[in-house]
Amino acid sequence: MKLKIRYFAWVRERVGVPEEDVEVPASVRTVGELAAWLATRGEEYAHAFENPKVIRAAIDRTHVRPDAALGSASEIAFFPPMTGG
Amino acid sequence: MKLKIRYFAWVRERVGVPEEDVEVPASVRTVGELAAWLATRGEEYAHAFENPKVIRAAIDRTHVRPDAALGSASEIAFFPPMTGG
Amino acid sequence: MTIPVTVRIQREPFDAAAEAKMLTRGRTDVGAVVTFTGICRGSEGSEPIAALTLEHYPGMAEAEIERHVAEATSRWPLLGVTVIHRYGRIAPGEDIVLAVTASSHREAAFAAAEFLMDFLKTRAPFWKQVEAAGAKSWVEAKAADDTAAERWNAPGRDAAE
Amino acid sequence: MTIPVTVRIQREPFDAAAEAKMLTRGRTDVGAVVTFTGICRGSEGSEPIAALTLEHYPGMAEAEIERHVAEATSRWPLLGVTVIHRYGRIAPGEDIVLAVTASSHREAAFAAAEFLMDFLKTRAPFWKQVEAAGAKSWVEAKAADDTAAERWNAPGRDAAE
Repeated sequence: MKLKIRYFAWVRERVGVPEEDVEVPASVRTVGELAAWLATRGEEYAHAFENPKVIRAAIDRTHVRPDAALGSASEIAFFPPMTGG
Repeated sequence: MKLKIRYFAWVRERVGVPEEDVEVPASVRTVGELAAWLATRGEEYAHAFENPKVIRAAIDRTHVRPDAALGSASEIAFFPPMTGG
Repeated sequence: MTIPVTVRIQREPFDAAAEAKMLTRGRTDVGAVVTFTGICRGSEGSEPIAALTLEHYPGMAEAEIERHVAEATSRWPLLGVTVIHRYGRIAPGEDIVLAVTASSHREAAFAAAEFLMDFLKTRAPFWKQVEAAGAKSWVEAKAADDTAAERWNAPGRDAAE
Repeated sequence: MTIPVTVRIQREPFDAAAEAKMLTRGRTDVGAVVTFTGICRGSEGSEPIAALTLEHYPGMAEAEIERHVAEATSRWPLLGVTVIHRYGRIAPGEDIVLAVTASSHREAAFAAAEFLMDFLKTRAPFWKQVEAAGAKSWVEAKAADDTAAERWNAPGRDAAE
Protein backbone atom coordinates (compact mmCIF):
# COMPACT_ATOMS: atom_id res chain seq x y z
CA MET A 1 0.00 0.00 0.00
CA LYS A 2 1.46 3.33 -1.09
CA LEU A 3 0.79 6.24 1.30
CA LYS A 4 1.75 9.88 1.42
CA ILE A 5 3.03 10.58 4.91
CA ARG A 6 3.46 14.11 6.24
CA TYR A 7 5.32 15.25 9.32
CA PHE A 8 5.00 18.51 11.23
CA ALA A 9 6.91 20.47 13.86
CA TRP A 10 9.51 18.43 15.77
CA VAL A 11 8.31 15.16 14.21
CA ARG A 12 9.22 16.69 10.82
CA GLU A 13 12.57 17.94 12.17
CA ARG A 14 13.50 14.54 13.58
CA VAL A 15 12.42 12.58 10.52
CA GLY A 16 14.24 15.10 8.35
CA VAL A 17 11.64 15.50 5.59
CA PRO A 18 8.24 17.23 5.54
CA GLU A 19 6.60 14.45 3.53
CA GLU A 20 7.31 11.28 1.64
CA ASP A 21 5.56 8.56 -0.31
CA VAL A 22 6.03 5.25 1.46
CA GLU A 23 5.23 1.68 0.48
CA VAL A 24 3.64 0.29 3.63
CA PRO A 25 3.37 -3.49 4.24
CA ALA A 26 -0.17 -4.87 4.15
CA SER A 27 0.27 -6.09 7.73
CA VAL A 28 0.16 -2.45 8.92
CA ARG A 29 -3.53 -1.77 9.46
CA THR A 30 -3.86 1.11 11.91
CA VAL A 31 -2.32 4.52 12.42
CA GLY A 32 -0.63 3.27 15.59
CA GLU A 33 0.84 0.30 13.73
CA LEU A 34 2.05 2.65 11.01
CA ALA A 35 3.86 4.81 13.57
CA ALA A 36 5.46 1.69 15.09
CA TRP A 37 6.50 0.46 11.65
CA LEU A 38 7.93 3.86 10.68
CA ALA A 39 9.99 3.83 13.90
CA THR A 40 11.86 0.79 12.53
CA ARG A 41 12.99 2.62 9.39
CA GLY A 42 16.11 4.17 10.91
CA GLU A 43 17.57 6.18 13.72
CA GLU A 44 15.82 9.44 12.80
CA TYR A 45 12.45 7.68 12.67
CA ALA A 46 13.13 5.87 15.94
CA HIS A 47 13.86 9.24 17.51
CA ALA A 48 10.74 10.91 16.05
CA PHE A 49 8.45 8.11 17.23
CA GLU A 50 10.25 7.21 20.47
CA ASN A 51 7.29 8.30 22.62
CA PRO A 52 4.07 7.21 20.84
CA LYS A 53 1.94 8.88 23.53
CA VAL A 54 2.87 12.37 22.41
CA ILE A 55 2.36 11.72 18.70
CA ARG A 56 -0.92 12.86 17.16
CA ALA A 57 -2.17 11.67 13.78
CA ALA A 58 -4.56 12.67 11.03
CA ILE A 59 -5.98 10.62 8.18
CA ASP A 60 -6.84 12.71 5.16
CA ARG A 61 -6.77 15.87 7.30
CA THR A 62 -9.02 14.63 10.09
CA HIS A 63 -7.78 13.87 13.61
CA VAL A 64 -7.76 10.16 14.41
CA ARG A 65 -6.80 7.94 17.34
CA PRO A 66 -3.99 5.36 17.09
CA ASP A 67 -6.48 2.52 16.60
CA ALA A 68 -7.98 4.16 13.50
CA ALA A 69 -7.83 1.88 10.46
CA LEU A 70 -5.77 3.11 7.51
CA GLY A 71 -8.50 1.83 5.20
CA SER A 72 -8.31 3.64 1.89
CA ALA A 73 -6.46 6.64 3.32
CA SER A 74 -4.33 8.60 0.90
CA GLU A 75 -2.55 10.98 3.30
CA ILE A 76 -1.45 10.26 6.85
CA ALA A 77 0.11 12.97 9.02
CA PHE A 78 2.05 12.71 12.28
CA PHE A 79 2.70 15.63 14.57
CA PRO A 80 3.09 16.69 18.22
CA PRO A 81 0.14 18.06 20.24
CA MET A 82 -1.07 21.31 18.68
CA THR A 83 -0.02 24.65 20.11
CA GLY A 84 -1.87 27.17 17.97
CA GLY A 85 -4.25 29.92 18.97
CA MET B 1 -33.66 66.81 57.55
CA LYS B 2 -33.10 68.37 54.13
CA LEU B 3 -32.26 65.90 51.34
CA LYS B 4 -31.66 66.14 47.62
CA ILE B 5 -33.75 63.46 45.94
CA ARG B 6 -33.20 62.41 42.34
CA TYR B 7 -35.45 60.33 40.13
CA PHE B 8 -34.59 58.44 36.96
CA ALA B 9 -36.39 56.80 34.05
CA TRP B 10 -40.09 56.14 34.64
CA VAL B 11 -39.83 57.09 38.32
CA ARG B 12 -38.71 60.53 37.11
CA GLU B 13 -41.49 60.66 34.51
CA ARG B 14 -44.17 59.78 37.04
CA VAL B 15 -42.91 62.16 39.74
CA GLY B 16 -42.60 64.84 37.09
CA VAL B 17 -39.23 66.31 38.13
CA PRO B 18 -35.67 64.97 37.83
CA GLU B 19 -34.67 66.14 41.29
CA GLU B 20 -35.84 68.19 44.24
CA ASP B 21 -34.73 69.28 47.68
CA VAL B 22 -37.11 67.89 50.27
CA GLU B 23 -37.49 68.47 53.99
CA VAL B 24 -37.92 64.96 55.36
CA PRO B 25 -39.45 64.30 58.84
CA ALA B 26 -37.01 62.98 61.43
CA SER B 27 -39.19 59.89 61.80
CA VAL B 28 -38.12 58.75 58.33
CA ARG B 29 -34.95 56.75 58.99
CA THR B 30 -34.44 54.37 56.09
CA VAL B 31 -34.56 54.51 52.32
CA GLY B 32 -37.65 52.30 52.34
CA GLU B 33 -39.38 54.61 54.80
CA LEU B 34 -38.41 57.57 52.63
CA ALA B 35 -40.04 55.93 49.58
CA ALA B 36 -43.19 55.23 51.60
CA TRP B 37 -43.27 58.81 52.88
CA LEU B 38 -42.73 60.23 49.38
CA ALA B 39 -45.66 58.13 48.16
CA THR B 40 -47.94 60.17 50.45
CA ARG B 41 -46.96 63.48 48.84
CA GLY B 42 -49.53 63.36 46.04
CA GLU B 43 -50.96 61.36 43.21
CA GLU B 44 -47.87 61.48 41.01
CA TYR B 45 -45.71 60.21 43.89
CA ALA B 46 -48.24 57.53 44.79
CA HIS B 47 -48.06 56.39 41.17
CA ALA B 48 -44.26 56.43 41.03
CA PHE B 49 -43.89 54.44 44.27
CA GLU B 50 -46.98 52.22 43.92
CA ASN B 51 -44.89 49.05 43.69
CA PRO B 52 -41.98 49.38 46.15
CA LYS B 53 -40.51 46.05 44.99
CA VAL B 54 -39.47 47.44 41.62
CA ILE B 55 -37.93 50.62 42.99
CA ARG B 56 -34.16 50.67 43.40
CA ALA B 57 -32.31 53.25 45.47
CA ALA B 58 -28.89 54.78 45.89
CA ILE B 59 -27.46 56.83 48.73
CA ASP B 60 -24.77 59.21 47.62
CA ARG B 61 -24.36 57.28 44.36
CA THR B 62 -24.03 53.82 45.89
CA HIS B 63 -26.70 51.11 45.57
CA VAL B 64 -28.50 50.43 48.85
CA ARG B 65 -31.29 48.17 50.06
CA PRO B 66 -34.58 49.55 51.43
CA ASP B 67 -33.45 49.01 55.01
CA ALA B 68 -30.36 51.22 54.55
CA ALA B 69 -30.28 54.07 57.08
CA LEU B 70 -30.39 57.58 55.63
CA GLY B 71 -27.78 58.61 58.21
CA SER B 72 -25.92 61.68 56.98
CA ALA B 73 -26.82 61.10 53.33
CA SER B 74 -26.91 64.16 51.12
CA GLU B 75 -28.34 62.69 47.91
CA ILE B 76 -30.87 59.88 47.60
CA ALA B 77 -31.91 58.52 44.21
CA PHE B 78 -34.86 56.33 43.21
CA PHE B 79 -35.09 54.48 39.92
CA PRO B 80 -36.35 51.30 38.23
CA PRO B 81 -34.11 48.24 37.76
CA MET B 82 -31.21 49.14 35.49
CA THR B 83 -31.27 48.22 31.80
CA GLY B 84 -27.89 49.41 30.54
CA GLY B 85 -25.18 47.49 28.78
CA MET C 1 0.56 46.89 39.83
CA THR C 2 -1.19 49.83 38.27
CA ILE C 3 -2.78 49.01 34.95
CA PRO C 4 -4.34 51.35 32.40
CA VAL C 5 -8.05 51.73 33.19
CA THR C 6 -10.40 53.92 31.19
CA VAL C 7 -14.05 54.44 32.08
CA ARG C 8 -16.05 56.92 30.04
CA ILE C 9 -19.71 57.82 29.80
CA GLN C 10 -20.33 59.79 26.64
CA ARG C 11 -22.93 60.80 24.12
CA GLU C 12 -20.58 60.48 21.12
CA PRO C 13 -19.80 57.24 19.27
CA PHE C 14 -16.57 55.46 20.21
CA ASP C 15 -13.90 53.78 18.12
CA ALA C 16 -13.65 50.23 19.48
CA ALA C 17 -10.54 49.42 17.47
CA ALA C 18 -8.68 52.54 18.61
CA GLU C 19 -9.58 51.82 22.23
CA ALA C 20 -8.33 48.24 21.97
CA LYS C 21 -5.12 49.43 20.31
CA MET C 22 -4.50 51.83 23.20
CA LEU C 23 -4.31 48.89 25.61
CA THR C 24 -1.59 47.10 23.65
CA ARG C 25 0.44 49.81 21.94
CA GLY C 26 4.10 49.84 22.89
CA ARG C 27 3.97 46.81 25.15
CA THR C 28 4.64 43.10 24.71
CA ASP C 29 3.19 41.60 27.89
CA VAL C 30 -0.38 41.42 26.53
CA GLY C 31 -1.21 38.06 24.97
CA ALA C 32 -4.99 38.33 24.75
CA VAL C 33 -7.45 41.13 24.13
CA VAL C 34 -11.21 40.63 24.32
CA THR C 35 -13.42 43.36 22.93
CA PHE C 36 -17.15 43.32 23.53
CA THR C 37 -19.33 45.71 21.59
CA GLY C 38 -23.03 46.08 22.37
CA ILE C 39 -25.04 47.37 19.44
CA CYS C 40 -28.54 48.83 19.13
CA ARG C 41 -30.68 46.27 17.29
CA GLY C 42 -33.41 47.23 14.88
CA SER C 43 -36.08 45.29 16.74
CA GLU C 44 -37.12 44.24 20.23
CA GLY C 45 -38.68 40.83 19.93
CA SER C 46 -40.61 41.05 16.67
CA GLU C 47 -41.28 44.81 16.93
CA PRO C 48 -39.15 47.09 14.76
CA ILE C 49 -37.72 50.00 16.72
CA ALA C 50 -36.78 53.49 15.58
CA ALA C 51 -34.19 54.20 18.25
CA LEU C 52 -33.15 53.72 21.85
CA THR C 53 -32.67 56.57 24.28
CA LEU C 54 -30.36 55.87 27.17
CA GLU C 55 -30.72 57.80 30.39
CA HIS C 56 -28.05 57.56 33.07
CA TYR C 57 -27.20 58.82 36.53
CA PRO C 58 -24.17 61.06 35.97
CA GLY C 59 -21.46 60.53 38.54
CA MET C 60 -22.93 57.29 39.84
CA ALA C 61 -22.61 55.58 36.45
CA GLU C 62 -18.85 56.24 36.33
CA ALA C 63 -18.40 55.34 40.01
CA GLU C 64 -20.35 52.08 39.69
CA ILE C 65 -18.46 50.97 36.59
CA GLU C 66 -15.14 51.89 38.19
CA ARG C 67 -16.03 49.76 41.20
CA HIS C 68 -16.69 46.77 38.99
CA VAL C 69 -13.53 47.35 36.98
CA ALA C 70 -11.62 47.42 40.28
CA GLU C 71 -13.27 44.16 41.28
CA ALA C 72 -12.39 42.61 37.91
CA THR C 73 -8.75 43.63 38.26
CA SER C 74 -8.63 42.09 41.73
CA ARG C 75 -10.19 38.83 40.48
CA TRP C 76 -8.15 38.34 37.30
CA PRO C 77 -4.58 39.20 36.28
CA LEU C 78 -5.54 41.97 33.88
CA LEU C 79 -3.15 44.27 32.06
CA GLY C 80 -5.69 46.88 31.01
CA VAL C 81 -9.43 47.58 30.97
CA THR C 82 -11.53 50.05 29.01
CA VAL C 83 -15.27 50.53 29.42
CA ILE C 84 -17.23 53.12 27.46
CA HIS C 85 -20.99 53.50 27.75
CA ARG C 86 -22.97 55.88 25.60
CA TYR C 87 -26.13 57.74 26.56
CA GLY C 88 -28.68 59.75 24.61
CA ARG C 89 -30.46 58.73 21.43
CA ILE C 90 -28.93 55.78 19.62
CA ALA C 91 -30.17 54.48 16.26
CA PRO C 92 -30.26 50.81 15.18
CA GLY C 93 -26.81 49.66 14.09
CA GLU C 94 -25.02 52.15 16.34
CA ASP C 95 -22.77 51.01 19.17
CA ILE C 96 -24.02 51.40 22.75
CA VAL C 97 -21.32 49.97 24.96
CA LEU C 98 -17.71 48.80 24.78
CA ALA C 99 -15.70 46.63 27.16
CA VAL C 100 -12.08 45.80 26.37
CA THR C 101 -9.93 43.61 28.58
CA ALA C 102 -6.25 42.80 28.12
CA SER C 103 -4.29 40.06 29.85
CA SER C 104 -1.35 37.74 29.32
CA HIS C 105 -3.74 34.85 28.73
CA ARG C 106 -7.16 34.42 27.22
CA GLU C 107 -9.01 32.99 30.23
CA ALA C 108 -8.67 36.17 32.29
CA ALA C 109 -9.52 38.46 29.38
CA PHE C 110 -12.69 36.50 28.53
CA ALA C 111 -13.86 36.11 32.12
CA ALA C 112 -13.31 39.76 33.00
CA ALA C 113 -15.12 41.02 29.88
CA GLU C 114 -18.13 38.80 30.63
CA PHE C 115 -18.10 39.81 34.28
CA LEU C 116 -18.07 43.50 33.38
CA MET C 117 -20.90 43.14 30.87
CA ASP C 118 -23.04 41.16 33.32
CA PHE C 119 -22.64 43.92 35.89
CA LEU C 120 -23.14 46.74 33.41
CA LYS C 121 -26.49 45.16 32.54
CA THR C 122 -27.72 44.89 36.10
CA ARG C 123 -25.85 47.41 38.27
CA ALA C 124 -24.75 50.37 36.17
CA PRO C 125 -27.39 53.11 36.45
CA PHE C 126 -28.56 53.27 32.84
CA TRP C 127 -32.10 52.94 31.57
CA LYS C 128 -33.16 52.22 28.03
CA GLN C 129 -36.23 53.70 26.45
CA VAL C 130 -37.47 52.27 23.16
CA GLU C 131 -38.96 54.40 20.43
CA ALA C 132 -41.23 52.29 18.26
CA ALA C 133 -44.23 53.12 16.11
CA GLY C 134 -44.14 56.69 17.41
CA ALA C 135 -44.49 55.64 21.05
CA LYS C 136 -41.84 55.48 23.76
CA SER C 137 -41.59 52.77 26.40
CA TRP C 138 -39.05 51.81 29.03
CA VAL C 139 -37.21 48.53 28.56
CA GLU C 140 -37.95 46.10 31.39
CA ALA C 141 -35.09 44.51 33.27
CA LYS C 142 -34.57 40.85 32.40
CA ALA C 143 -34.43 38.14 35.04
CA ALA C 144 -31.83 36.39 32.84
CA ASP C 145 -29.49 39.37 33.32
CA ASP C 146 -29.81 39.12 37.11
CA THR C 147 -29.06 35.42 36.93
CA ALA C 148 -26.02 36.09 34.76
CA ALA C 149 -24.70 38.62 37.25
CA GLU C 150 -25.39 36.39 40.25
CA ARG C 151 -23.26 33.53 38.97
CA TRP C 152 -20.16 35.62 39.72
CA ASN C 153 -21.04 35.55 43.41
CA ALA C 154 -20.96 31.76 43.56
CA PRO C 155 -18.11 30.35 45.65
CA GLY C 156 -15.04 29.60 43.60
CA ARG C 157 -15.86 31.98 40.73
CA ASP C 158 -12.59 33.83 40.58
CA ALA C 159 -9.09 33.84 39.16
CA ALA C 160 -8.37 30.47 40.76
CA GLU C 161 -10.99 28.53 38.83
CA MET D 1 -30.10 30.13 8.18
CA THR D 2 -26.85 30.85 6.38
CA ILE D 3 -24.64 33.26 8.24
CA PRO D 4 -21.44 34.94 7.07
CA VAL D 5 -18.51 32.73 7.98
CA THR D 6 -14.90 33.58 7.18
CA VAL D 7 -11.97 31.29 7.94
CA ARG D 8 -8.53 32.33 6.74
CA ILE D 9 -5.02 31.06 7.32
CA GLN D 10 -2.53 33.68 6.24
CA ARG D 11 1.00 34.91 6.69
CA GLU D 12 0.02 38.61 6.56
CA PRO D 13 -1.26 40.65 9.50
CA PHE D 14 -5.03 41.12 9.80
CA ASP D 15 -7.16 44.13 10.66
CA ALA D 16 -9.31 43.02 13.60
CA ALA D 17 -11.48 46.13 13.48
CA ALA D 18 -12.20 45.80 9.76
CA GLU D 19 -13.09 42.13 10.19
CA ALA D 20 -15.49 42.93 13.05
CA LYS D 21 -17.07 45.71 11.00
CA MET D 22 -17.68 43.30 8.12
CA LEU D 23 -19.93 41.21 10.38
CA THR D 24 -22.21 44.11 11.31
CA ARG D 25 -22.15 46.45 8.33
CA GLY D 26 -25.55 47.09 6.79
CA ARG D 27 -27.54 45.00 9.26
CA THR D 28 -29.41 45.71 12.47
CA ASP D 29 -30.00 42.24 13.90
CA VAL D 30 -26.59 42.02 15.60
CA GLY D 31 -26.68 43.15 19.23
CA ALA D 32 -23.33 41.81 20.42
CA VAL D 33 -19.90 41.36 18.88
CA VAL D 34 -17.04 39.67 20.70
CA THR D 35 -13.58 40.03 19.26
CA PHE D 36 -10.70 37.96 20.59
CA THR D 37 -7.18 38.85 19.52
CA GLY D 38 -4.25 36.64 20.45
CA ILE D 39 -0.95 38.48 20.47
CA CYS D 40 2.69 37.35 20.49
CA ARG D 41 4.10 38.17 23.93
CA GLY D 42 7.69 39.29 24.45
CA SER D 43 8.44 36.53 26.94
CA GLU D 44 7.58 32.93 27.74
CA GLY D 45 7.59 32.63 31.50
CA SER D 46 10.52 34.83 32.52
CA GLU D 47 12.50 34.27 29.31
CA PRO D 48 12.47 37.08 26.75
CA ILE D 49 11.73 35.82 23.26
CA ALA D 50 12.79 37.21 19.88
CA ALA D 51 9.89 35.81 17.85
CA LEU D 52 7.49 32.95 17.35
CA THR D 53 7.35 30.88 14.18
CA LEU D 54 4.05 29.18 13.50
CA GLU D 55 3.95 26.07 11.38
CA HIS D 56 0.62 24.70 10.18
CA TYR D 57 -0.87 21.87 8.17
CA PRO D 58 -2.28 23.58 5.08
CA GLY D 59 -5.71 22.34 4.16
CA MET D 60 -6.28 20.58 7.45
CA ALA D 61 -5.98 23.83 9.43
CA GLU D 62 -8.81 25.44 7.43
CA ALA D 63 -10.92 22.27 7.52
CA GLU D 64 -10.49 21.80 11.26
CA ILE D 65 -11.37 25.42 12.05
CA GLU D 66 -14.37 25.28 9.71
CA ARG D 67 -15.59 22.18 11.53
CA HIS D 68 -15.44 23.98 14.85
CA VAL D 69 -17.10 27.08 13.45
CA ALA D 70 -19.89 24.85 12.17
CA GLU D 71 -20.20 23.29 15.61
CA ALA D 72 -20.31 26.75 17.21
CA THR D 73 -23.07 27.89 14.85
CA SER D 74 -25.09 24.78 15.69
CA ARG D 75 -24.66 25.32 19.44
CA TRP D 76 -25.36 29.05 19.63
CA PRO D 77 -27.63 31.42 17.68
CA LEU D 78 -24.80 33.20 15.88
CA LEU D 79 -25.19 35.80 13.15
CA GLY D 80 -21.61 35.72 11.90
CA VAL D 81 -18.20 34.23 12.65
CA THR D 82 -14.71 35.15 11.48
CA VAL D 83 -11.55 33.27 12.38
CA ILE D 84 -8.14 34.24 11.06
CA HIS D 85 -4.95 32.47 12.08
CA ARG D 86 -1.52 33.61 10.96
CA TYR D 87 1.51 31.44 10.30
CA GLY D 88 5.18 32.16 9.73
CA ARG D 89 7.46 34.35 11.81
CA ILE D 90 5.63 36.67 14.22
CA ALA D 91 7.40 39.25 16.39
CA PRO D 92 6.38 40.22 19.94
CA GLY D 93 3.45 42.63 19.88
CA GLU D 94 2.13 41.27 16.58
CA ASP D 95 -1.28 39.62 16.33
CA ILE D 96 -1.40 35.83 15.90
CA VAL D 97 -5.07 34.92 15.85
CA LEU D 98 -8.47 36.54 15.60
CA ALA D 99 -11.92 35.20 16.46
CA VAL D 100 -14.98 37.39 15.99
CA THR D 101 -18.50 36.26 16.84
CA ALA D 102 -21.72 38.18 16.29
CA SER D 103 -25.11 37.42 17.80
CA SER D 104 -28.31 39.12 18.90
CA HIS D 105 -27.27 38.72 22.52
CA ARG D 106 -24.03 38.71 24.42
CA GLU D 107 -24.17 35.23 25.96
CA ALA D 108 -23.95 33.45 22.60
CA ALA D 109 -21.23 35.75 21.28
CA PHE D 110 -19.06 35.27 24.38
CA ALA D 111 -19.58 31.51 24.62
CA ALA D 112 -18.87 30.90 20.94
CA ALA D 113 -15.70 33.01 20.95
CA GLU D 114 -14.37 31.12 23.98
CA PHE D 115 -15.34 27.80 22.47
CA LEU D 116 -13.54 28.60 19.23
CA MET D 117 -10.39 29.74 21.01
CA ASP D 118 -10.31 26.66 23.24
CA PHE D 119 -10.49 24.44 20.17
CA LEU D 120 -8.01 26.48 18.16
CA LYS D 121 -5.53 25.95 21.00
CA THR D 122 -5.94 22.20 21.17
CA ARG D 123 -7.27 20.93 17.82
CA ALA D 124 -6.21 23.28 15.03
CA PRO D 125 -2.99 21.92 13.47
CA PHE D 126 -0.62 24.75 14.32
CA TRP D 127 2.68 24.47 16.15
CA LYS D 128 4.59 27.31 17.76
CA GLN D 129 8.35 27.50 17.81
CA VAL D 130 10.02 30.01 20.09
CA GLU D 131 13.15 31.88 19.11
CA ALA D 132 15.01 32.98 22.23
CA ALA D 133 18.65 33.73 22.94
CA GLY D 134 19.54 32.53 19.45
CA ALA D 135 18.03 29.08 19.97
CA LYS D 136 14.75 27.66 18.71
CA SER D 137 12.46 25.38 20.68
CA TRP D 138 8.96 24.02 20.20
CA VAL D 139 6.28 25.23 22.58
CA GLU D 140 4.84 22.38 24.63
CA ALA D 141 1.10 21.83 24.73
CA LYS D 142 -0.48 22.87 28.02
CA ALA D 143 -2.71 20.54 30.02
CA ALA D 144 -4.76 23.61 30.98
CA ASP D 145 -5.68 24.09 27.33
CA ASP D 146 -6.92 20.51 27.08
CA THR D 147 -8.99 21.01 30.21
CA ALA D 148 -10.44 24.22 28.80
CA ALA D 149 -11.46 22.44 25.59
CA GLU D 150 -12.89 19.45 27.42
CA ARG D 151 -15.35 21.51 29.43
CA TRP D 152 -17.37 22.05 26.23
CA ASN D 153 -18.06 18.33 26.09
CA ALA D 154 -19.75 18.28 29.50
CA PRO D 155 -23.50 17.57 29.40
CA GLY D 156 -25.60 20.71 29.26
CA ARG D 157 -22.88 22.97 27.85
CA ASP D 158 -24.83 24.41 24.98
CA ALA D 159 -27.14 27.17 23.85
CA ALA D 160 -29.71 26.23 26.48
CA GLU D 161 -27.56 26.96 29.49
